Amino acid sequence: MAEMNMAKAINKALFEAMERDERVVVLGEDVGKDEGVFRITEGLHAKFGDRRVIDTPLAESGIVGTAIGMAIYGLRPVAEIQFSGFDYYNYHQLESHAARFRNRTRGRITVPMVMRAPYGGGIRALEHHSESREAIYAHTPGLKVVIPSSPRNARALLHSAIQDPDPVIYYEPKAVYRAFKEEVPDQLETLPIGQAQVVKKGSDITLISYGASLRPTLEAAELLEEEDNCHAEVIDLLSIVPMDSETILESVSKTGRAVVVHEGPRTCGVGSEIIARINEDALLYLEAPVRRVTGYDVPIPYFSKERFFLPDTDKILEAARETLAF
Amino acid sequence: MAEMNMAKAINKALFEAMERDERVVVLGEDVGKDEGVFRITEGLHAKFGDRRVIDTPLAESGIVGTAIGMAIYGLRPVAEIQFSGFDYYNYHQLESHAARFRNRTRGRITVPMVMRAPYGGGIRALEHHSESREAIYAHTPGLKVVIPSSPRNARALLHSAIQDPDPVIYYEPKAVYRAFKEEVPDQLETLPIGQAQVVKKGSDITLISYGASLRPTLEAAELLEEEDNCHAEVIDLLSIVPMDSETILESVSKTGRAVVVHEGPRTCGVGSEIIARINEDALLYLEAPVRRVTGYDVPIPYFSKERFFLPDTDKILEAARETLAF
Amino acid sequence: MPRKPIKLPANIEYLSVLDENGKVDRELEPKLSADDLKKMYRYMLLARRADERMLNLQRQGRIGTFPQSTGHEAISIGSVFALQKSDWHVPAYREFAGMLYRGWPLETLFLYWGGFEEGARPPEEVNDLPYCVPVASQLLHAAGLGMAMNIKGDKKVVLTYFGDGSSSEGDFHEGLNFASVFQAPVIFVCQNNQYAISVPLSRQMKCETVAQRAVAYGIPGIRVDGNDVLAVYAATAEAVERARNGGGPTLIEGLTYRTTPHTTADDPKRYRNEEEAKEWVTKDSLIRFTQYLAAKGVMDEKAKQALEEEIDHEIKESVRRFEALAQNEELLNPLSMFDYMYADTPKVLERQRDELSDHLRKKKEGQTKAGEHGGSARKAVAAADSPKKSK
Amino acid sequence: MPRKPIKLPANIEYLSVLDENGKVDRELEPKLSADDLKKMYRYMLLARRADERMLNLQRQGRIGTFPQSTGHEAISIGSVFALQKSDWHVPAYREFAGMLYRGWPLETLFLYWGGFEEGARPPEEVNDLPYCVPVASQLLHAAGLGMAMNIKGDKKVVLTYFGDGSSSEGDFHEGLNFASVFQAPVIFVCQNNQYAISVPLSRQMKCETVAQRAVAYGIPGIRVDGNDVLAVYAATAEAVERARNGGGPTLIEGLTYRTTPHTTADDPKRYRNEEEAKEWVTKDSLIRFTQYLAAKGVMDEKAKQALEEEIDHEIKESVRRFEALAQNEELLNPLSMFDYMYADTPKVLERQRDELSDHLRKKKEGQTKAGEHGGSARKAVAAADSPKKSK
Ligand SMILES: Cc1ncc(C[n+]2csc(CCOP(=O)(O)OP(=O)(O)O)c2C)c(N)n1
Ligand SMILES: Cc1ncc(C[n+]2csc(CCOP(=O)(O)OP(=O)(O)O)c2C)c(N)n1
Ligand SMILES: [Mg+2]
Ligand SMILES: [Mg+2]
Repeated sequence: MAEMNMAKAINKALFEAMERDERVVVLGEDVGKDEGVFRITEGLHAKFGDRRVIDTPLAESGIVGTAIGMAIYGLRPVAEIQFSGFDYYNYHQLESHAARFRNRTRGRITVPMVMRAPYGGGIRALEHHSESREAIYAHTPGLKVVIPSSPRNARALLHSAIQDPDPVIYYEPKAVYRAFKEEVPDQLETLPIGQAQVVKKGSDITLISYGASLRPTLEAAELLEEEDNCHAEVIDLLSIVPMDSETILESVSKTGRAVVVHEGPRTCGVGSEIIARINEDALLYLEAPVRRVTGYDVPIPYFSKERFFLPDTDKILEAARETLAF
Repeated sequence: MAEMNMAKAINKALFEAMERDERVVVLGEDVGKDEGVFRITEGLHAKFGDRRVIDTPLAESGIVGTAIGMAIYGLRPVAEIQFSGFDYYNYHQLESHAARFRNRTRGRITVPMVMRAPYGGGIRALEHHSESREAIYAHTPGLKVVIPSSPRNARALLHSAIQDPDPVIYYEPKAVYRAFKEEVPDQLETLPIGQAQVVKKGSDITLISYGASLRPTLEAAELLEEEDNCHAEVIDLLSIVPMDSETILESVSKTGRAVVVHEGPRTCGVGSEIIARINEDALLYLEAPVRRVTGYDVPIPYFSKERFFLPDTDKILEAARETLAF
Repeated sequence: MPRKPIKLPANIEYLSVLDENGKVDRELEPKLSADDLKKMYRYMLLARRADERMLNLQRQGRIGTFPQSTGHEAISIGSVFALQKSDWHVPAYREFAGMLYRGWPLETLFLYWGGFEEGARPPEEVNDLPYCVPVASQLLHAAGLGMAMNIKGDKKVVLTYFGDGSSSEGDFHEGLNFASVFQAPVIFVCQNNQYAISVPLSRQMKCETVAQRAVAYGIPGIRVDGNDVLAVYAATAEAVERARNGGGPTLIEGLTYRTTPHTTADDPKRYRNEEEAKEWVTKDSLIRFTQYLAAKGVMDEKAKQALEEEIDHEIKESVRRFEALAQNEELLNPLSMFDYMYADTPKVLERQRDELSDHLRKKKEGQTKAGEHGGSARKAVAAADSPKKSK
Repeated sequence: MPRKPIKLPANIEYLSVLDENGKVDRELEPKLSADDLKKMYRYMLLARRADERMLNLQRQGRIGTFPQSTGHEAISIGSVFALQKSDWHVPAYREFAGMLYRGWPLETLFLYWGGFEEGARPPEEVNDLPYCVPVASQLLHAAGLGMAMNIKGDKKVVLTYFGDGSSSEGDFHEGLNFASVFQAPVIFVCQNNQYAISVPLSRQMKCETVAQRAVAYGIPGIRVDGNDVLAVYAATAEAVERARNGGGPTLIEGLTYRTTPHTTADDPKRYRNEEEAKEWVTKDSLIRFTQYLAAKGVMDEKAKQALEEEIDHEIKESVRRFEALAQNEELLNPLSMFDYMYADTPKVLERQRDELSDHLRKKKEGQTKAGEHGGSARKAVAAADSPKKSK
């Protein structure tokens, strides 16, 4: 058992996975000697060498496309895209191939690979370095999409992603990388992909979030408790695809009210999907419209103003209070 | 006034736009001498020549990226991507540039361009030739997304798209290209982007659709009328972004029931967004959950089975009846 | 010498072994046994005849739009013949001949063009990827396979294909660059048929040859006569040998001509003079290879006739099997669209499966009345089912 | 000759005019007036000093992470100097010097790295695109600008830039291919500083030079000493002349070295021996250019000193202006994020704008209590605001 931040926990998972399974290889820009621009691959190159920790040329389609080939050959590639804002360069490889091989070959060829990328705002990064477009992957049949929110679940989810027989998009909330530490057990943990967690029990309102937005959501829940004597239930989605509708519906059927929180743009975002599913199966339980506290339908502003774009505790609190007062 | 199909109507719009405005240029794979694999650019090369009707090398990022440069220089490029299933190759150019230049340069540099692509299933096409992923563009701030459903509105919408000062994705439902004819007036028409049309008035249920799905939706509405004496209101969205929430909300507030219909995959699709907006502003009017008749969360099957993937009259009718009976 | 030419490392060459008249260059002639030569010929002919048959099937509406492979057999067979079974083969969509040689049953490939996913399922033990439609994207899979071979220390090679037009895609560049940087054992074979649908070579690239693009990757590049199966074989065998011994990738350009339309939906008269095509028909690989085999005493007219008959029979049987498969309940089951998405089907898909299954049941039971109606819109949509033109 | 070498059309050359000791090759020396030479020097020095100043600003937290341009001035200025004002300039992100020369006020560029969109707004009358972060993507915009010039019949040219690493991207290939096929008047300049963050050239490409990639596009390619502003100018002037007269694109590779970290967030000690960097510092373009100007009698020590002072003053004033702008209410207005999305703001955005505006008002009025609280999660999130490392 050791305390560590998320960056370290992800690094730990990579290290463990590579030690346990020699089919696991890591590739990407600057993942080798440099150990990653966020140092997520720290120590890997020194330990596992050039063959398994591969600095690639600067080409995202190349990274993902060759990872697909490696996965088909029997390796378990973990491809890093340096920032999620550049994974559009390789989207066609994921959509047209990674996501389809199993289906089109009726199970004969599969692509067990992970694409990791830091996503989201909040660290005063450059233009194109703070995007959140997980909804694009969620809208792409054949992919799984997971997003951790804490060191412990980051490590467990990454193990699950690497062990998964299908392609998994693993988005890392970079604002959380070094935001706080948590105990991470020594023994190996996994987390079932497709299962959300109720991280705070409550009966008055359901707050649904994931990734970097989970912390302010939890904080809003605490404040509701302290100041309004309102008991919010908080769900950490963890897995965007498959989405754990059951946990959401169970909670909303109980509370009758919900707020969904994420950084990505609102239109056709993950929040829309959550609302659509609540509408489908829990409409009659709803006492108020489900509110969306999300990124707006604009590119995330340059860093001097990015904080106004991001969901924060105050916005969530306001939305929750309005939902409660509806 | 002449009767024509949608393919011809789009061709007419291109011809007219090029005649009226010499800044308009057309580029893409096989758009020149070959006049397009669907013959949408028929006659353009003969009339306007190599300079303005440009057969490009086979490279989608190249097509869209150079179109961006042309637009910045003052032209009005209309870029054709041969099938929407290949526009993922150029998504990064749209996301990172076309959609952002105005914002990041505070209005100084703009990208008045159109990306046209045939989309959707229903014509027994090859693998990767029948995709519907308009939701990806809808989720991309800075783009407009329009989809016609008939010859007349196809021509009018394309004029609007070409005249628009911002980048517009113009998706062409290829199943409709030669499906039916319609009178198209001689004088030039435009259609305000961002405005839906109520194509059938009704008071019992709202059916919302666009593109190729509109015809079966209308047909389902007719059958509801004939067989169930039920008066469905049918909305043709036409513009996915900006979406005409007002027309939707007005109708749903009246009918209290709705079904949304589109070909794209369900999760995080356009239907989710429509439902989220209804939830936000018309929840209290809802008498039943809004149903989604959409593509499933799988790649559209190869053509022997694609018809089972697509929304059709029966599916819409069933969903409407269940919604009415809820 | 402050202004001096930079010496380019790689030598770009042109190779031809068997000329248009079936005359062979003895010095360059590869050493192939009579059996091998016959086998080469067999698969070239099988592909040719099956391609012709497919055209009929397509005209009859029994399969969909497809790209003919006639004229591309020498490049496909000449190269694939240099592979061992344990090597990998990553085709684009004109490697019909090579896929047959690698062990794909004819009926499987018919299924692909007939609109069944089962047609993209490689037979067990065949190290091939299926046809790839998004052009050039497969070159990266080939590079990845090759990199994986290096990682695992396997002495195998990968052979992959792309068209002249496809070499304009970014993925072409990234594929060749990755393979060269990592010295992956990958042979990149260009089926340069001088057209990308309607776009001629001169409009596709400013450089004279695809082969010279090897200079951009510091790897050997060679252009061969693409209707000369011996030249293709010789060049590939050399490249395979080099790759297998750690020498990295090679770019091979086979120069041929697409004498057919691009696909069955295409009409080349719109964009080119068909005289050009006719001229190239005389350079056909099968004609000169037959002459060579005859001159070498490997195959006489009678043997050729017997082979034609054998192949004719084989194709007939395959078509029969294909048609049975195309009626097969399992293959026709719409619900199978949900069954191969993930190792475990998630609940959301199970639910969508149930939704479709319910719908089909209702339809069968006649609960949905619309089936018996034929509104105008319905007819119009149905009419769209016969496309005028598409890829 | 059935196996014969293919003659490659283009000659790839290497050019150097002013050597490391400031010695000039008289034959190759470009004809530049004393005023022009002084101007070149001025902008190189301005960029160098401003870059140093920015490093301070960054250390003080007044601007964010940024890529230094020190060591890249000769390539930037040598090339941009061959342009006319009506030509176009499409930088990547190390063309600080060239942008200043083209007319971008220093404070505007400070604003960019300071986190304000206003920093990406080209001044009126300046035909530049702003910095481009997604590497190589801008090469296509340059190609498109050039194609548009041809379409309109304008005799202008485009100058665009990319790094050695960026030449691995598919967009590099597509950009050069489009420009060459359409004979667009575009000069592609590679700032080859031998590293892409931590990845050295040898791991980026198997070929020796970026210049030789010109062979893949049938266009002229030349490698120049990238610390030799005269060589860069000579090569670019020639390419610009050719492009302006319909001769199409050129690929110019300037060979330099990134003596600094990749960005202020990078630590090169992790991946390279810094001795290498020190050696390259002695080859600095400013040192040898000063020697040349002195020898030529264009600028003596006193004039140089005066220029240093003038520049020092100019930078101070710009920093002052930048800091005023960074406090400017309009620039700080969060609601402006909605104002430049489309020519007309759609209702959905107006509504989101109102939502944020309401929220800000409530916060100001203290209606939301959370502001006064500091839960543990809140602090943790805040702590993340000081990143350890990022691009
Ligand atoms: C990425 C992508 N863009 C467009 C297409 C449509 N398309 C199919 S084949 C083709 C031309 C290919 O030309 P070439 O590479 O020369 O191969 P050939 O068909 O001549 O064998 C095009 C444009 C596609 N399949 N994939
Ligand atoms: C498409 C894309 N991928 C990744 C990055 C992250 N990144 C920024 S600079 C850089 C290295 C660029 O190297 P090079 O092209 O040699 O330019 P240099 O920084 O050395 O001038 C990388 C990987 C990016 N900006 N864009
Ligand atoms: Mg071709
Ligand atoms: Mg570099």
